[in-house]
Amino acid sequence: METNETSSATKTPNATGEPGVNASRFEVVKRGFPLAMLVLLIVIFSIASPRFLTFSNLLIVLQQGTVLLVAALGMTFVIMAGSIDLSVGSIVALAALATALTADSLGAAAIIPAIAVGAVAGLVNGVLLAKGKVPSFIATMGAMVVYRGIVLLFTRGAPVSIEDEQFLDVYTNRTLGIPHSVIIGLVLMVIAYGIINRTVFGREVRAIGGGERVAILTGIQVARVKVYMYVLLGALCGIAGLLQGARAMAATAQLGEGLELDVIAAVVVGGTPLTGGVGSVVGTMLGVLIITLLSNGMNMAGVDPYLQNIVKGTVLVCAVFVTIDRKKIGIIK
Amino acid sequence: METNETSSATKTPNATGEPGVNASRFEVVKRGFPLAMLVLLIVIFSIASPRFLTFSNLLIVLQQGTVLLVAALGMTFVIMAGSIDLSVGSIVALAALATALTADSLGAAAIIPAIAVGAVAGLVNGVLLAKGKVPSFIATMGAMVVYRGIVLLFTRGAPVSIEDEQFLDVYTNRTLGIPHSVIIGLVLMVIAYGIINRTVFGREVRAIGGGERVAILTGIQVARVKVYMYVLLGALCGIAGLLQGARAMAATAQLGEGLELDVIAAVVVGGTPLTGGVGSVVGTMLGVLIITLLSNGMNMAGVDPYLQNIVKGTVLVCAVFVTIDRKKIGIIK
Amino acid sequence: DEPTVGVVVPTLDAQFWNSYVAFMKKGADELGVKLVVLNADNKPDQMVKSLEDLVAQKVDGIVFTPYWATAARGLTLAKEAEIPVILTDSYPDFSPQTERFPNYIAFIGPSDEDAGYQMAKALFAVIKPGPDGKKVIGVVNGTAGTSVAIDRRKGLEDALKEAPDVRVAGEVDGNFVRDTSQTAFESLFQGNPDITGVWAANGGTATGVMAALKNQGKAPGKDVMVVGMDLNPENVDAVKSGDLLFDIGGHWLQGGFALVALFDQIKGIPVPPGADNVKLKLLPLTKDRVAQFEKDFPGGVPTYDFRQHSRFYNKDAKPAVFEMQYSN
Amino acid sequence: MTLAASDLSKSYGQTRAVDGVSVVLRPGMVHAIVGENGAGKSTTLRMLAGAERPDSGVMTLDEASYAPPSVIGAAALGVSLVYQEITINRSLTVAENIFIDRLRQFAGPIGLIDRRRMEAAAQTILERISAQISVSADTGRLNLGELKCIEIARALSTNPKILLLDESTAYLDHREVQAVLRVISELKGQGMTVAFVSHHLDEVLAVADELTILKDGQYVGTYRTTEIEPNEIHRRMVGRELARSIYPPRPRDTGKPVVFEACDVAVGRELGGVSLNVHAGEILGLAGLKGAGAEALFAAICGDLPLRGGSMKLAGGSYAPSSPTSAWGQGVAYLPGDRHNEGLIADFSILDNLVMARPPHHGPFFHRTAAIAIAGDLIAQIGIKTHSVDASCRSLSGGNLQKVVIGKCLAVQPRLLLLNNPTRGVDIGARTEIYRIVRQKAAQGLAVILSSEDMPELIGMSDRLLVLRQGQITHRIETAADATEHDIIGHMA
Ligand SMILES: Nc1ncnc2c1ncn2[C@@H]1O[C@H](COP(=O)(O)OP(=O)(O)OP(=O)(O)O)[C@@H](O)[C@H]1O
Ligand SMILES: Nc1ncnc2c1ncn2[C@@H]1O[C@H](COP(=O)(O)OP(=O)(O)OP(=O)(O)O)[C@@H](O)[C@H]1O
Ligand SMILES: [Mg+2]
Ligand SMILES: [Mg+2]
Repeated sequence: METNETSSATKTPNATGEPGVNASRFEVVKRGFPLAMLVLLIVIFSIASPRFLTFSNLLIVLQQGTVLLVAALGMTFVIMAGSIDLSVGSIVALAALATALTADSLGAAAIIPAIAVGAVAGLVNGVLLAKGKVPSFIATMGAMVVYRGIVLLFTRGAPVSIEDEQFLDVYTNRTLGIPHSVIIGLVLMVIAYGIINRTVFGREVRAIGGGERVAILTGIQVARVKVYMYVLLGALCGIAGLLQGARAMAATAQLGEGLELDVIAAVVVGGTPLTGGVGSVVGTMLGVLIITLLSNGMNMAGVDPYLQNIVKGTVLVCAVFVTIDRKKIGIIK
Repeated sequence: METNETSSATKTPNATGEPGVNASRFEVVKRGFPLAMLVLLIVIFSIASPRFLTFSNLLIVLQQGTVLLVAALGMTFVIMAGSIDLSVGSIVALAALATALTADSLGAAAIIPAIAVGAVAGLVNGVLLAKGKVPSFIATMGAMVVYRGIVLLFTRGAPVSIEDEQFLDVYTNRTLGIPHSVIIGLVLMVIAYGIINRTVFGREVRAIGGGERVAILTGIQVARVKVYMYVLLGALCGIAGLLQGARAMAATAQLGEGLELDVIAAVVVGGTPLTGGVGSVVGTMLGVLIITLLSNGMNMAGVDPYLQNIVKGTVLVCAVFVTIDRKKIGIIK
Repeated sequence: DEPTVGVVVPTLDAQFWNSYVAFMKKGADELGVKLVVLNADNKPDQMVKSLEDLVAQKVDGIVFTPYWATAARGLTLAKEAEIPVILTDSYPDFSPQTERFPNYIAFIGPSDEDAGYQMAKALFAVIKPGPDGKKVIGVVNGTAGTSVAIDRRKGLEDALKEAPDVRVAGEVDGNFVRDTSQTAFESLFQGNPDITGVWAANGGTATGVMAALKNQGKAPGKDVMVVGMDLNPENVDAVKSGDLLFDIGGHWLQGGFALVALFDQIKGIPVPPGADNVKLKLLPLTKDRVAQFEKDFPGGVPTYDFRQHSRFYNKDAKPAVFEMQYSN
Repeated sequence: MTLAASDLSKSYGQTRAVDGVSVVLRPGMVHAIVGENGAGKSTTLRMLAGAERPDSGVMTLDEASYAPPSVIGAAALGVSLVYQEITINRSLTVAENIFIDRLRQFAGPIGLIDRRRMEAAAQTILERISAQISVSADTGRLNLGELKCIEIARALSTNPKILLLDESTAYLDHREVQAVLRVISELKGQGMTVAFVSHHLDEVLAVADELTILKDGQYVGTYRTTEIEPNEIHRRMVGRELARSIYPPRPRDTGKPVVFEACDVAVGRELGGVSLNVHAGEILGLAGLKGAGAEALFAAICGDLPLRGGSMKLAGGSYAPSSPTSAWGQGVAYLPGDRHNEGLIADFSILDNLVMARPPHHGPFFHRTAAIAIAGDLIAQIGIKTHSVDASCRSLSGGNLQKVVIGKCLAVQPRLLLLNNPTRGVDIGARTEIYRIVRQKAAQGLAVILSSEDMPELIGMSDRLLVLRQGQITHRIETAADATEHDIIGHMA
């Protein structure tokens, strides 16, 4: 027990048992875990419900997962940098409201206010963290309450419905059988993948998560990168809010409540640790699929609603238990 | 307050501009912030409502704050060790249910099942973190959903009422005008203060938050301490659940929903940073009072319910903004 | 060939929705229906997802409660899959059986506005004016932003307009939850000890208010009058003991009624015109009626034979909807 | 007590960290263990101290079989280890740190710690090693040397018969090193067995009676220090002959332009009004104890701390960096003293670290091909031993890690390079190479300011030398080659 802890739970060089080639082979296996988890769920649900593995249901799953995916893409950056955002659900509600209020006059262009509102909310979060030095957990916990309060104050609880034909056409119709929202989600995923893996900004975010003090002393503009990263998350939540609004054909004060937990869970299940420094867009997508499939599958299989949350929580913990890469994380808080 | 709480450390020794005497004088000022914040709130609300500063209302505030306080005392340990627990609200509900189911047969002794259920729930969380190496944020997020699910499964939404006279006498009556629940809260606070500042366990928890790797190398049984600390939090949530149940004279499926955010906020506003290594019981008490007074005061002053959340979130962020000790924390995530 | 009917409830945390589901389950057993119950867990998004999942399963009919403006979306989904739908509890602003949503075959729900109004009336009638000649009340609202809370509050507003001698000392948000309501009302009452009546938005809220009063040494039903809504068993008990002045409800039966109508529809017997938009009159309960209530509705449930009300089983059945009424 | 180990082996995965090492630690003797980075020194000590279990081999303690299950078990038998890394918990007080795993012995009847008794006990131990540290001092404000002393005090507090010190002098300044060496001698006088690891042969020769050389995990031999020549030690450690001097020759030409100038610069409380300049091609050495001001000066030049007074000039223009970003942007590169926490991100690849300061890019896109070229060049130029630019830095030895940090600085082609103790814990072979690289870059026109606690390194590498004491320059040596340690030390304290 004792020695065991010393050698495995540490962030030392020695923590890796097998260096070089083996290590990377091992990592490939680890990376396979979320995928294996997903396949397992698919197998189980296919057995439980004959309609589960149909094209139309899988399309529904994709559609259901899109809002989560879009927000989770942004969250991947924030978590990769070692921070967190609890306000995403509220930003989604704010953006959905902006969409609903403008869709009738702007049509599909209502995406502009949606993104703008999301980006501004993200900017506030980013500034609170990077300039105000308020820890992101607390800053965004406060923001969560405030943004939701603003939505409530505006709507006084009355839903604002979206009826503009052109708007609904653009964001809810299908092309070649694929819903536009899914296409938007996939495009954003490719972009996020590119940003994380191919841009200087993505590398800077990762460096901040890997070692913030090192990043500062190496001349990375840590505060600015953090602000940008929250703006990016905010803007993505803006789009998520628009899609959510389009899906529900209305904005309500409760929209996106509790979404933050699903978003964080998706990112972490996908293999991006809360300690930062590592982040995978593909993993996040798998995490989103796991979470979405889980609830779709349980609904399809007719699992007792009184049991569903118990199952969901258990699977979440198990998923992280198997996917987490303890070699990379060292100290687990 | 004890010197020892003051004397703790910067994580980056050379990041500090002005060391020595000035710094410690400054720290004393910093420590005063939660208190100043509290005084400010009291002044504002006293002006807004003439009845705010009456003995009977202050007693009510204490009573309202007790459940939060008891849970926050336990959370202070967990946050001091650098971890978190999102499941406290659900544990409170579970324990209230245990209380309600047994109060009629056990009377005041229903505290035993309440504490037992809380401790077991805490044990599960602790083992998931310490042995399962699942990050506490995720482990307790899952636990939150599962424990609440268990309550729902048991109650099917129906409240379980508590009618036992002896039980209600013991936990809701007053002695010398002071409600028993408040007395229990104060006693627990003194005990928690002693544990944090004066016991080996308290020092070990602090050491884990201050540097887990170092704690492991110096022979602290980190896993065991973590488990104990979650059991302690669970047991305290057990008592909180009992008190909450006694207060409401029933256990319901919604009991304690969202409590975790208030608990975490109280601890952090009280000056215990989420990065760990530092923790103040007195601060936590001030944090609890701030949060409780804020909503009591707003309700008394008749602040528009639609505005209350906005005010609450803003005050929370401001409180942390002024109370957080940036010298001690160094890197703020 | 049992038809499958999907049900989505806004939450299972509250006793009300559990009673709703339990009554539907009883009906499903009697009628021979496979019931799939899904819980939206208080999340609009999960409500939509659950509806999608039901459509993907190709259920034969859906009963749902369109909180958070989910009616249009749910009906659209079902329309594409040609699944008949009955909405309950929360009226969506558009009528059933129109060209837009031919699959929207009926609405069955209470009038929250009316309930809020009746509660207010019952309260105003009993409380005594204070020194300034005004009757002072406190208001504990339901979850801000839900249509149910808003409609009940509207009913209160109407009653207030008719009662210039009533003054609202303050309003707090009880979130439809007992402990939140208790804490919020404690503070409200501290600030306004002249309150002699409380309008509480639902059963849990009323219970929280009564606990707060007892906690401060006040006797609900004597020092301060409380009115609530839902007819949950504990509310009935409270009315019986005199703590709760007035309660109104019984509308959790709506799901069962919807099930009967939907079952007939699936079996090819359409909902008769005129029975497609039902605003249930709710059953008011005061202390003097408790004995009658317990006699008429043992366990709070009326004797209701589902097959008797189904025209599939019983050619000349009366309308599915059966309002709870005292036998005399 | 005699601790004997024979034929110890330990593997981590496929790495044979220690492969058949035998060593005998005799009472009243100081035993040094030397070898290159990664030779297996720490692993050997960890096995002796119960922190690690050997895969094979036998250990005996005074003839009795010895197989400690944990560090605590070993301490109970009288064997105590001071780890290579700092193991002070800054959330705890000095006294708590000393007794961290034994706080229970100060617990009273109801479990409360008797703080006064604990502090008295701690003070006694600190006095035993003549450490000038108050038990009530804030650990957050102590320097690394003081922290090491606390760790030694912790090891001594278990009343060991055998004390194992792993590079305990690596982060210490000259005065602190002397103090530790004195403590070692004293303990030896008290009959204690001491084993210690150091990369500095002068320290080894000053206190050790015997030394064991390890190479690539294997046992090379054990020698009496009086019977082996320093050059021979080096040869057996490294496996080849080292040049007579490990410091490269200084160029002769002077008169190049001034690159950096500080005028009356004051920073925080540490540095109070210092003026200096450094020319292109020159290495300016800064000598001083911890807290004498060199760190503060570097922090100001690299934009991490604001100036309290004075002004700076870079390449003739005025220079006032608002942040490290602006410093790096103007060609100032900083190599921090703590490579693990400030120098590089060990989880990242060599490439990621090398191009971190100025990643090559096309617009917003990272230009990986260019980055690989740059990293490849640096790896070849500096001689980082790795099979791939994408290898994780976790797979590198301390010396190679340090070279990565240097590479990161050189990648931006700086005009001014700030080196803060660039060879802490680095073995002699790697050190030689680092010196060569720095001198070579200077020869190409780079201006270097070198702060080091290693006196021979300062004298061997600098062209000019400044001695700092309490934030002031107390001595200027125009030709460092002529300086003596004695001379410098005299102006430091
Ligand atoms: N926990 C561990 N896991 C994996 N490999 C390890 C571990 N500890 C040591 N090693 C390997 O063992 C070998 C010896 O390491 P060790 O730390 O003993 O070297 P050292 O002589 O102390 O070096 P240095 O002078 O750099 O401190 C190294 O090659 C290293 O890769
Ligand atoms: N994960 C690893 N796999 C293989 N070898 C490793 C690994 N981590 C470290 N090493 C090896 O361990 C040896 C010693 O590592 P160690 O961390 O002790 O370095 P070091 O030189 O002592 O640096 P420092 O003293 O500054 O920490 C090095 O030779 C290095 O090659
Ligand atoms: Mg070593
Ligand atoms: Mg080393």
